[in-house]
Parts: sequence; C-alpha cells; structure tokens
Amino acid sequence: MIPLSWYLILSAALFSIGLFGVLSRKNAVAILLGVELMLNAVNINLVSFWRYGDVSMMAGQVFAIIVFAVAAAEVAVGLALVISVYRRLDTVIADEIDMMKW
Amino acid sequence: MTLPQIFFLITAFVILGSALMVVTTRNLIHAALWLIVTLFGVAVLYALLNAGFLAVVQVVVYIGAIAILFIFAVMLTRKEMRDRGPQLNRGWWLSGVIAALTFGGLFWLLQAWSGFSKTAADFPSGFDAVGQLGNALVSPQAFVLPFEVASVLLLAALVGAVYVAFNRK
Amino acid sequence: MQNEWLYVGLFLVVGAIIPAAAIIVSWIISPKKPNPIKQSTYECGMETVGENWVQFKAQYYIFALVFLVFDVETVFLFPWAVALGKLSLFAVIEGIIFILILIAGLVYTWRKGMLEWV
Amino acid sequence: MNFWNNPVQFISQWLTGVFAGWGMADWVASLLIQLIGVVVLASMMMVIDIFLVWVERKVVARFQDRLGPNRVGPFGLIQPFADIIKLLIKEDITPDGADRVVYNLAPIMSLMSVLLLWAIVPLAPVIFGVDLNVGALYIIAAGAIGTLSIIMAAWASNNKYALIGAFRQVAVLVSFEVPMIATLLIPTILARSMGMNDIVQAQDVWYILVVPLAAIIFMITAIAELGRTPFDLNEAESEIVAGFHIEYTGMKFGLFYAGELLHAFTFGGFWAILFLGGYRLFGLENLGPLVAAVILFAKALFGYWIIMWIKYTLLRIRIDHMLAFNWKFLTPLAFVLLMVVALMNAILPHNNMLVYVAGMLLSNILLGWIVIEILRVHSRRERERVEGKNQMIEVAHR
Repeated sequence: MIPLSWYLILSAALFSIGLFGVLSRKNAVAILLGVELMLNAVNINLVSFWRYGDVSMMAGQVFAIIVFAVAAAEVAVGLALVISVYRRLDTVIADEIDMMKW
Repeated sequence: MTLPQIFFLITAFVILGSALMVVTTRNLIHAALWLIVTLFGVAVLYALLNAGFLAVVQVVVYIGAIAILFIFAVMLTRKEMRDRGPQLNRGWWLSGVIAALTFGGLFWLLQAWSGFSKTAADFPSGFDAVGQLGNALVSPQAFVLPFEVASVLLLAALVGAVYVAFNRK
Repeated sequence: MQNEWLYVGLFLVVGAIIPAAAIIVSWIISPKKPNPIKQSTYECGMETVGENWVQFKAQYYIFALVFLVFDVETVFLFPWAVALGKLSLFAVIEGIIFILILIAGLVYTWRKGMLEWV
Repeated sequence: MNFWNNPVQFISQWLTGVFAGWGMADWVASLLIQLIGVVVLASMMMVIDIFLVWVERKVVARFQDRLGPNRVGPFGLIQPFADIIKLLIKEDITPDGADRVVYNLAPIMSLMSVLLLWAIVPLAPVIFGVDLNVGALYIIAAGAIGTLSIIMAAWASNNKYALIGAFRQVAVLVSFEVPMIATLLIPTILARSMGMNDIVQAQDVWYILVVPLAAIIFMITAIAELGRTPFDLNEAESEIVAGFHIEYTGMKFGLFYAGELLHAFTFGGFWAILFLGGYRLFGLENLGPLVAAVILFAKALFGYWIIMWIKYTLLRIRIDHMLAFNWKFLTPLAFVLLMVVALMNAILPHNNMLVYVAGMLLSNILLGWIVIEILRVHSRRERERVEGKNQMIEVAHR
C-alpha cells in the first residue's frame, strides 16, 4: 500500500512549484495558473486525509468540493480582472499594472 | 513495489513534470495545456484514493470549464511580441529559493508528525461515498451552511466577473 | 486492490492507441510530396494577411464564464440528487433554494444584457 | 454458470484458468483479462463505427429520395472500407506554422473522448465495462475532453477560420452542457443513483413516460453537443469554411468524422439507457445477456435514427439564436423541471407505482403546457411589435 507520506510530499512539491510560478511569472494569466497548481496541491492533501482517516467522516471530500467552488470563483473573477485591465492598459504583465501606485 | 505504488509513482512524475512545464514554458497556451495534464494527473490520484466522484468532478470542472476559460483568456489578451522574450521576472532565482525553502520547511514539519507514514485502512465494503457525501452536504448537523454559502459565493463571483469585465459604458 | 478505475485507465490507453495507430499507418503508406503552396494556411485561395491572432470578441468569454459557474453549481447537486431518496423534505427544499440562487445568477446576467450576441 | 447466462464471466474464468496454467501471477492475469476485455469492446465499437458510415449514408439517401451507396458489395456494404482505404492513402498535409504535437494529438483525443463513453455503457445486466457509481457525471467528463480537443485542433492548425469556428463551436458546446447536466440529474433523482446499470434497473416504467420533458431536453442538448444540424456551426461554409478541422486531411480528418458518427450513435445509446429503459424490453432481456445487448443496440440505433431524422429535416440555426435558445429557454426550463421533479419525488408516494408515475407525468405535461402558453403569448407580442414597426415605417413612407 501507499503510505500517506507519499501523497503529502507530492502535494508539498506541487505547492512549491505553484508558489514558484506565482512569484516568478510576469504574465498575470500565468500567475493565475500557478495559483491553480497550489489549490490542487491543497486538494490532494484534503482527499488523502479523508482516505487515510475515518472514511465515514466526509469532511475531507466536502472541503475538497468547497475548494473546487473557490477555485472556480477565483478563476472567474481573476480572469475577468485581467481582461478588464487588458482592455484599459493594453497589457497583462503584472509589473506594468500600476494604476494604484499613488 | 506493488501495482498501486507503481501507478502512484508514474502519476506523481507526470504531475510534477507537467507542473514544472506550466511555470517555465514560454508559450502561454502550452502552459495552459500542461496545466491540463497536471489536473488530469491529480484526477488519477483521486481515483487511486477511491474518491471517484472527486476524480470525475476534477475532470468536469477543471478540464471542462476552468482550463477552457484559461485558454479563452489567453487568446483574448494575447500579443505576439510578448511571447518571445523571457516570461520570468528578473528575480526569478529568488522565487526559486523561496519555493525550495517552502518545500524544505513543509517536509521538515511533516516528517516530525506522528501520522506521517500511516497506511490506509481497507475500504469498508458497501460504502456509498457519493450518497454519504450528499447526506453530509445537506444534513443540518453537517455541512449545509457551506453548501449554501458556496452557491452564494459563486453567484457573487458571477455577478462580480460580469460587472468587472463587461461593464459597457 | 481491485479498483474499478483501473478499467477506465486501460480504456483511456487503448482508446488513445487505436486512433494513434490509424494515424501512424496512414503516415507510413500515404505519399509525401510537400510544397510551399500546399503547406500554406488555407484561406480559400487568398493570401494570408497578418498573424493568426485576430482579436476575439469578449462575448465568447462571457458564455464560458457563465458556464463555469453553472457547471460547478450543478456538479454540487449530484450528491444531493443521489441521496435525495433518503432525505427529508427539508433537504429537498435546501436543494431547491440552491437552484433558485443559481437561477438568480442567470436572471442577473440576462438583465445585464450579457446573453445577447452583439 | 454457462456461456449463455454470463458470457463475460464465463470467458474470464476460462482465461484465468489458462493463464494460471501458464504460471502467471494472479494480478498480471487479472490485468491481462481486463486489457483483453477493453480491447475487444473498443475494437467492436470501431467496427460498428465503420458500419455507421454506411448506415448514415443509406439513411440520408432515403430521406433525400436517393439510393445511397449500392455499388461496392451487397447493398454497398463494403463502401466504408473503400472510404477507409482512400483516407489512408491520402496525403497528410500539415500546414506551416502548425504546432505539430498538439496538431496530431487533437484528432486522437477527439475519438478517444467518444470511445471512453463505452466504458460505462451497460450492454446487458452482466455485460458492461465498469459500473461506475458516478456514471452520469462521467458522460460530461468525457465530453469535456472532446471540447478540449476542438480548441487544441483549431489553435494548433494556425488558421483564422479554424480558430473562429472553434470559438463558436466551444461557446455552443459549453452552453448546452448546462441543460444537459440538469437533465442528467433527473434520472439520477428517480433512480437514486448515478450508475448506468442502476438507472436501467430502476426503470420498471421507462423514464420517457415518467419525465418526457427531460427526455426531449436531453435529446436537444445531445444534438447540440454533437454539432449536428440544426446546431452544425461547423458547416457554415460561407462564414468559417469547415470550422476547427479545416486544415486536417486524410486519416486525421477521418478520425474527427468517425468520432462524430460514433458520438451520435453513443448519445442515441445513452438516450436509450437514460429514458428508454436501456437493455430492458418487456422481460425479453431475461432470455439472456446477448439478447439484452441486441435490444440495447436496437434502441441505440433508434435514438441515432431520430438524431439523423432531425438532422436531415431541419435547417441550421444562426449562432445568436442558438445561444439565446439555450440560455433563455432551455436552461431555465431544465432547472424548473429539475425543481418540479425533486419536489414531486418528495411528495408522491413511492410504494404506489401508478400514482407516482401518473403524478410525475401530469406535472411534466402541465409544465410543458405552461411553457407552450408562455411561448405563444411571447410570440404574439413579438409579432405585434414587428407589425407595429412595419406600420410605422409604412406611415413614414407615405
């Protein structure tokens, strides 16, 4: 059988890769891609805790589903913001979006 | 090495490899396609964890909706010149160090935990995970509030997104 | 461990191999005589002007957006629908409230004129 | 246990014995047997797919008062094989600037997404690939891969028409997915399970008689998902030439085409499973699993025939009308129907079959009647508006 540690290490690695993407990418859409990776890492953790704990406690699965909803909401609003900014400033580079600097 | 372990290792390799491609590849459409590979790998993991419902939902929601939205957004905000140059910030190595430190810290925290190398108990026979999930989602003792709040959250996201992106002046 | 998803995984692999085999066979036996005109992008005989990346209407995006929200919410309803037989009337009402909130979102988008194809 | 009662288990037991005789490990043997099952099922579907070309061409010929293929072989039965040979020896053109990997992957994924659906189809009580307890959502998940393949094909072929066509097609596909999911929820509520086999087993009364509106909505959304007339945006030649597969030639185009045909047949099959009682036909299925499988295929062909009938009767709808039809009519209707079914399911007694079915049917008919009335009032108002405008124009001209 697969020990729990494998899933946890995998999700930690996926989370770190997502974090790297969020911090290092220029393009705002690519930053959102990194956020998706991080949310998926969290979900792997939640589901594996459900499986390795008491399976009749559905908290892990319910939380994973809530994370799906949050991810959908985040993508919907995030991409809408990116498109809105693109229409005004004609750029999607996160560093160039500096309307709120002063 | 048993069969599930081999499957897990292959899947983990695919997930991490494609995740690395997501954060490093220059072409954004390719990044989105690699993200789909990652998401599919995660769905396979859910199937390995006997969470069939979540595996299917992962494909339906992430690949069927979120990934499509990403591809649309990339095509809507696309500039040919932007794809040529480097796609990473100048201080990308610093982000790399931070990410590596995060992984190291998480690993250090986790291996100190007593339940780290726990193995799964056998799945109870005749256990209907989907039915249980439905019960948990709507029974007042469990998660009915998150269930309804999630729908309100999505409604708010829809209203907000429509307002932000497409407010005609 | 008998996992029913193993079968689906095998189906995925075989389902990919069959069309891939068809493509490979045709690649082996089909003639290959490329020339620049043949390889050019097909635009009914017109010369291609500019990049492939024409600006798309944001309208396409809005349908994907509304779909995303609806997709996630209806997926939530599946466990509810499976458990419905064992649930009380109260739980049924909860599900209906959920659907009504969903419809409120549709009505808002409709009222905003976002569902019109302009 | 003999062949007639349970052919799949009979063969798999026999194979287990054979493999054990070869000294094979247990898990290798079971894996191999599953693999053989998959290969047999998938290749059977491909063979059926080949004959669907013939069926489609024959049926459309009859609809259009022609003969159809009748030269190669008896009744033109060999015609599809001639088509395949032609596709195989056609030159395979990849346009300059195409993204080669994605370009080749797209047709494979397109056909795969259709083949995958057959993993969960219960051909008979004991002949099925796998009885997933999330069958209804699995249909949507496989469809998601198909949608993805369309975007990939269009993007990789580096063609404006392809991209515009794909955007339209995907907008329509995802839009019609919403009422489709809503109608998939209705058999789920009635059968209390998402598993396809459970849904078939629960249909002592065919669901088309219990929830006819849901059956109609599912059929409409299925046709839209297939991209067939009246929803065939792809074939709007004057606007987008051939849609997302404009740059594809030879076998790759053939795979898209084969995928579409098999998809139509598959949705006919799912329509039969969800609403026409699947492999059940007045107890005839008890004769044996093979009879049940024949019944299912006959019903699937019937569903496929309805899809063809609609295809060759109606004209193409404009995309704005198509989307308006979905979002302003089909989606609200599907959700209202879902609420009505959930409520009636809670109120009606489950022990009395007759009252239950009659109540459901009446509520469906009532809802359908209300919808028709609303449409009638709406169309009258629209007519008056248009006529009023015309009169004003006439007055202005005088």
